[in-house]
Amino acid sequence: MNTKVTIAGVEFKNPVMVASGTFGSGQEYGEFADLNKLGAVVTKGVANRPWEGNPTPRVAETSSGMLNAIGLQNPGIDVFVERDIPFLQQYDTKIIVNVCGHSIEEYLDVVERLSDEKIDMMEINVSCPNVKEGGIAFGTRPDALFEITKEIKKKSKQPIIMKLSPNVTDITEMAKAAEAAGADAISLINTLTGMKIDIHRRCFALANKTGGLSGPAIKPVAVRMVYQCANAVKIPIIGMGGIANAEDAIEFMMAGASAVAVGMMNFHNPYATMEVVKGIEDFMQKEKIEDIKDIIGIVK
Amino acid sequence: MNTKVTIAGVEFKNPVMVASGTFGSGQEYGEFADLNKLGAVVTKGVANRPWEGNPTPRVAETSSGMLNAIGLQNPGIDVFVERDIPFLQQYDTKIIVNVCGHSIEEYLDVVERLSDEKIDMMEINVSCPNVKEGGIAFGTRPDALFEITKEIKKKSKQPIIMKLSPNVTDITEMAKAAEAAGADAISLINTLTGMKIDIHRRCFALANKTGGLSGPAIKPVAVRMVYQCANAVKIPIIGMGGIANAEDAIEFMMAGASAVAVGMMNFHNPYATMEVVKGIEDFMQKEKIEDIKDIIGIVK
Amino acid sequence: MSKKKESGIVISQREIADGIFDLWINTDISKTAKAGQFVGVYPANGAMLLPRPISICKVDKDNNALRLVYRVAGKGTLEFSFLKKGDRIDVLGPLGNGYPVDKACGKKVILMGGGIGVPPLLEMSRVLKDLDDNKKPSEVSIVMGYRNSQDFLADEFRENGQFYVATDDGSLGVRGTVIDALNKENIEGDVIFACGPMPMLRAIKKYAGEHNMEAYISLEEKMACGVGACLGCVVKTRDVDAHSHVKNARICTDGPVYDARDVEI
Amino acid sequence: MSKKKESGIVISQREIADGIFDLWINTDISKTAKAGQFVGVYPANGAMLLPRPISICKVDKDNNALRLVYRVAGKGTLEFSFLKKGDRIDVLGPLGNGYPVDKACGKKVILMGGGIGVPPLLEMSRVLKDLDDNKKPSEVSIVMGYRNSQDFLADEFRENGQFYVATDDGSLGVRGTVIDALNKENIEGDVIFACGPMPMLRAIKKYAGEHNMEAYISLEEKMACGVGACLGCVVKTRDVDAHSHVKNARICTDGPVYDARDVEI
Ligand SMILES: Cc1cc2nc3c(=O)[nH]c(=O)nc-3n(C[C@H](O)[C@H](O)[C@H](O)COP(=O)(O)OP(=O)(O)OC[C@H]3O[C@@H](n4cnc5c(N)ncnc54)[C@H](O)[C@@H]3O)c2cc1C
Ligand SMILES: Cc1cc2nc3c(=O)[nH]c(=O)nc-3n(C[C@H](O)[C@H](O)[C@H](O)COP(=O)(O)OP(=O)(O)OC[C@H]3O[C@@H](n4cnc5c(N)ncnc54)[C@H](O)[C@@H]3O)c2cc1C
Ligand SMILES: Cc1cc2nc3c(=O)[nH]c(=O)nc-3n(C[C@H](O)[C@H](O)[C@H](O)COP(=O)(O)O)c2cc1C
Ligand SMILES: Cc1cc2nc3c(=O)[nH]c(=O)nc-3n(C[C@H](O)[C@H](O)[C@H](O)COP(=O)(O)O)c2cc1C
Ligand code: FES
Ligand code: FES
Repeated sequence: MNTKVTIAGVEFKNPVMVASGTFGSGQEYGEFADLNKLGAVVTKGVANRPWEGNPTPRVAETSSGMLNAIGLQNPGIDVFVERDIPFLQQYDTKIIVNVCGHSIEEYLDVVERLSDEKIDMMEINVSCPNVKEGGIAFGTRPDALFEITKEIKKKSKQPIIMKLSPNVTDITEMAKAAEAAGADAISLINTLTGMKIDIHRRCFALANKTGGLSGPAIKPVAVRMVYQCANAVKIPIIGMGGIANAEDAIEFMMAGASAVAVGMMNFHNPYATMEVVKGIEDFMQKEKIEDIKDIIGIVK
Repeated sequence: MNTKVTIAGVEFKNPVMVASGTFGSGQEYGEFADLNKLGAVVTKGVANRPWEGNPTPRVAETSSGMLNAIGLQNPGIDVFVERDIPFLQQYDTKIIVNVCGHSIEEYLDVVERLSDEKIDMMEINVSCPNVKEGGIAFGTRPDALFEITKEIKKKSKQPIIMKLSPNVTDITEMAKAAEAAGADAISLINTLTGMKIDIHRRCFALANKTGGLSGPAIKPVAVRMVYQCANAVKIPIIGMGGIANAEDAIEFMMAGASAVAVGMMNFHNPYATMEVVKGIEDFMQKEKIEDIKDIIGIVK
Repeated sequence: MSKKKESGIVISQREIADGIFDLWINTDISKTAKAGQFVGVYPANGAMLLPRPISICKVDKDNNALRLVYRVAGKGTLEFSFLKKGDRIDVLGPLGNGYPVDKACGKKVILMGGGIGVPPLLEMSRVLKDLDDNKKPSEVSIVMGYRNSQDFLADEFRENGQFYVATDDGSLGVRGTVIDALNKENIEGDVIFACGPMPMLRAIKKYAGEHNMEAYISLEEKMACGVGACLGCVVKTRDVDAHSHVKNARICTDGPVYDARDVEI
Repeated sequence: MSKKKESGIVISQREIADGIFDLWINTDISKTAKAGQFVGVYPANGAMLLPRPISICKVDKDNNALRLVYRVAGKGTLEFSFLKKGDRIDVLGPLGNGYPVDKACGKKVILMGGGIGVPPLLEMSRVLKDLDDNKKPSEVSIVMGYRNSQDFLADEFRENGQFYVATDDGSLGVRGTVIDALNKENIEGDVIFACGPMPMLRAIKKYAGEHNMEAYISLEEKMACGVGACLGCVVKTRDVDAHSHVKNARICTDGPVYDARDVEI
């Protein structure tokens, strides 16, 4: 039984990763999940210098999901390189570093710093507000996405995953722009923009007013977008959005994802990643699937 | 205590409506809800001739929501005018007829037929596939939305509500296009496009592959869009997306909606509309709100 | 025939075959429920919002009780399987049209059920048995199909007519389908009332057509509202449907029981 | 201090004041739980996915049991209020740092709790009482604030130190806040351990600063993971935090208990 998948030349022991920002830098879930058993750890987004993030409240529960407006708080690339990468290197898993910035320059700063580090891939979060474009995210315009992808590809020594925002009219345009600019893979979906109001206090549930919606609530949107992109581009796709168990992971793979990531459901079930890894194996055994790659995009 | 709201000169006894397609033409829920107590009944979409709709399965449950791909099955405007409008006229409630079509001409056909009928408003569903533009919905491009709104406004004698699709990068552009073309109000949100795969049968859960996601799962997206539009246009907004109870309805109103509609939660609780009407009154009493209009857009 | 959504109270529940549960609920819906109708049962889990359509297996008007027999098929029915005496469970109903009992009058009737389509025919067999003499069928044959020797409800059927059984594995009765049983056991009749998986219903439609019999079959489709509002649960019809004005009828309201000739399955 | 998520079993539950519930759960988390720590309690309803942080009110290691006292504040706690003996309930913990018991050694200690901040101080008062003599505080004053005469847990506090009470409506003890009680009753001390609503904690921080006392306060914030991964639950800190490298600390892991001087509240 083969559970290995290869993305842009990087071989993962299985297709199960964690979604950026939901697993810290691996350490926090060390008591629940054996990092050695994960296909990859995807880190919280890191910027060229420390970011304070947003005021609290930063999180709010919604039906079968949650909103977050962490604001990409992070300790900056210096600390990250000194502390978080060495921590992850202790484990037999791949390391994917999620990168954020307010301008192309800030992204490139981080990408350059990471280029000589022993990490396996970078995932570029293009949902950050682009300060030069008045806060519009890089991830909502194909031309902006093309531009930033091209620049990053020039500097990076590791393969690049462009992480797409679902807050767009046509996700395939974004996927095609990333592919055309040389992205090695795409991951999707990032969070849907949402809002919650506390009617008794007459205020927003999040200090930031809006936040990113994640969890099982958004899974149908995520599966649809993975399917659409799988039919629009040739580069591999890492699927995420509400994955809670092996069935969900397999659903994304059947829709066309080569790998999957568990996000907010880690908060619901800290053992979720381990259960997904095990559950995929059980499913393969039961359905007599020799190679996990055989189910990628099987539903057409 | 005043629960009346006025939209484009039409006075509703309260802000509680039903979402198109979830309440038949009123008759089906007559055993559960007293139509006389509703602000308005919004009918299932009607086209210029009967539509067969999609093959089954047409519905699938998702976490805190559902997907539907009914495909706008409807008996056509002739039957509608003869049977459904007279039925609704028996009740002391406003009648809003939801209109669909595959081309501007098809929409105009229906609008003209309805212009001399005793209905209070029309709601134009621009999420239907536009056959001339290769199936792209009218509701995903501001120029197309402007165009269709303008044409409809020329023909219609009743005020027009343009119903916006959430599957867009920037909902405020759509709202502004509708307003600029003369729409009297907008309603939002229609469903988010989603997909579900049955991993055991290795097939799509819906015969149509994709479907529209509705229910509490999408409420945060809907509230966000209502808030954004309320800050972008001056025309009134009818808010919907996952409303299950009075708290949800009030949340939409505080975000900027002048009225609200209960959609798929009718399926969960056939008494939902009645409970929302009653619950809003209870809330007003408890919080000493004299006029429901005072809470519209109160959270800024 | 007024529908309502009610919080019923579990009277009892037990597993009567592997994964098949026999649930009695105290609910006023029993007052108007008829054979062949169904109810929508709501999971308590707030992430599962749609009612699960479950056929009525028995109505006990004296005790204000409904009996449902269901198979654990997914998350909703799994939740139901944990219900214990005294628990509350939300139920919507009665839904659908039910079997046309009057078609049995004076006829040789065959009741045919397969798998989890067996339960609704138990109530039907009881209703036929309890009819006034001038409305009774002349004969009732009951042919039920099971996977294996777990012939749930068989003993109760035996009280209501001549009982035949077919099993997939041949462990009881005729090996094969209920149609095989008809042939092997030379069961004859004028009218069939049936419920079961689609291949079985298709075979019955064909068989009835060939043998010049009437057949009333209970169909399944994914449902959302259960009351005819969403148009989720349609079946293709031979003729244009009076309500929809297209060749689609709503199984939840116009059905689930149809004259087999009227539907394209 | 290993965290785990476990399916605990309800030992008992009762309502000890209007909307305030006293819940005992059988769980291995009790083995390592300490005063001032909390657990994340998961609603069973699948639409509510995040754990509810609830402080540990008592640890009974002998019986492998944890006691939680909580107020019904919304849908999750409402669900918990229906739990009955024998029910299963998922719990994550122990979470957070707990009160720094060693700071009490030889000192005059004041325990201050307000509203639903009262419960965690019960375990703290028990721990202080049971300390070895060489680690014990020299004096323990317990000052609890309630809305009204429903002074839940008061009798148990009385067993563990000199007990004072303040009520909003003046129905018991001093009318006013716990700070009013300090002043009116001339309660003195070196170190405060506190939990309660933010205005109370701010007042305590100020009071302790003015009176040159140490104060360890337990903070609340909306949480998602409870284990330090999501950065949802931060509090502004005076200095740059060692983990985050910005002036934000995670209440769920670095807290909930902080030296009042270290946090900007
Ligand atoms: C008119 C009618 C009568 C029925 N009577 C019975 C009965 O007496 N006993 C019995 O065991 N089963 C019966 N079924 C099938 C039963 O409704 C499904 O097994 C049940 O809904 C599965 O729910 P779940 O949550 O366990 O499965 P899941 O697969 O988790 O359900 C997901 C969604 O799909 C729907 N769904 C899944 N399977 C079916 C199905 N076969 N038909 C319709 N909807 C489905 C569910 O209602 C739910 O909305 C009947 C179905 C219909 C339409
Ligand atoms: C460290 C800590 C210890 C606590 N200890 C106790 C205790 O011992 N007893 C007690 O009654 N309450 C305690 N609380 C508050 C308790 O967590 C909330 O009252 C509870 O989460 C409300 O959940 P709900 O589903 O009923 O409310 P809802 O408002 O429906 O909850 C919605 C979401 O907001 C979160 N939330 C709501 N209120 C709070 C709050 N005050 N703090 C943090 N999250 C909140 C919920 O966890 C949930 O994710 C504590 C909070 C924290 C942070
Ligand atoms: C608390 C939180 C923090 C997140 N932080 C990041 C981040 O730093 N970078 C990023 O690309 N995505 C971030 N995400 C998005 C997730 O990686 C993921 O794309 C999204 O949550 C959908 O997956 P899920 O539904 O499984 O959570 C964050 C999500 C959550 C819930
Ligand atoms: C079964 C179903 C049928 C629908 N049919 C229509 C329709 O005919 N016209 C339309 O404009 N919207 C239609 N909608 C969308 C709803 O009116 C509503 O905009 C959407 O479902 C979001 O609200 P909800 O989450 O409360 O259901 C339909 C939705 C459902 C669930
Ligand atoms: S389930 Fe809605 S029409 Fe039948
Ligand atoms: S709740 Fe996630 S870091 Fe504290």
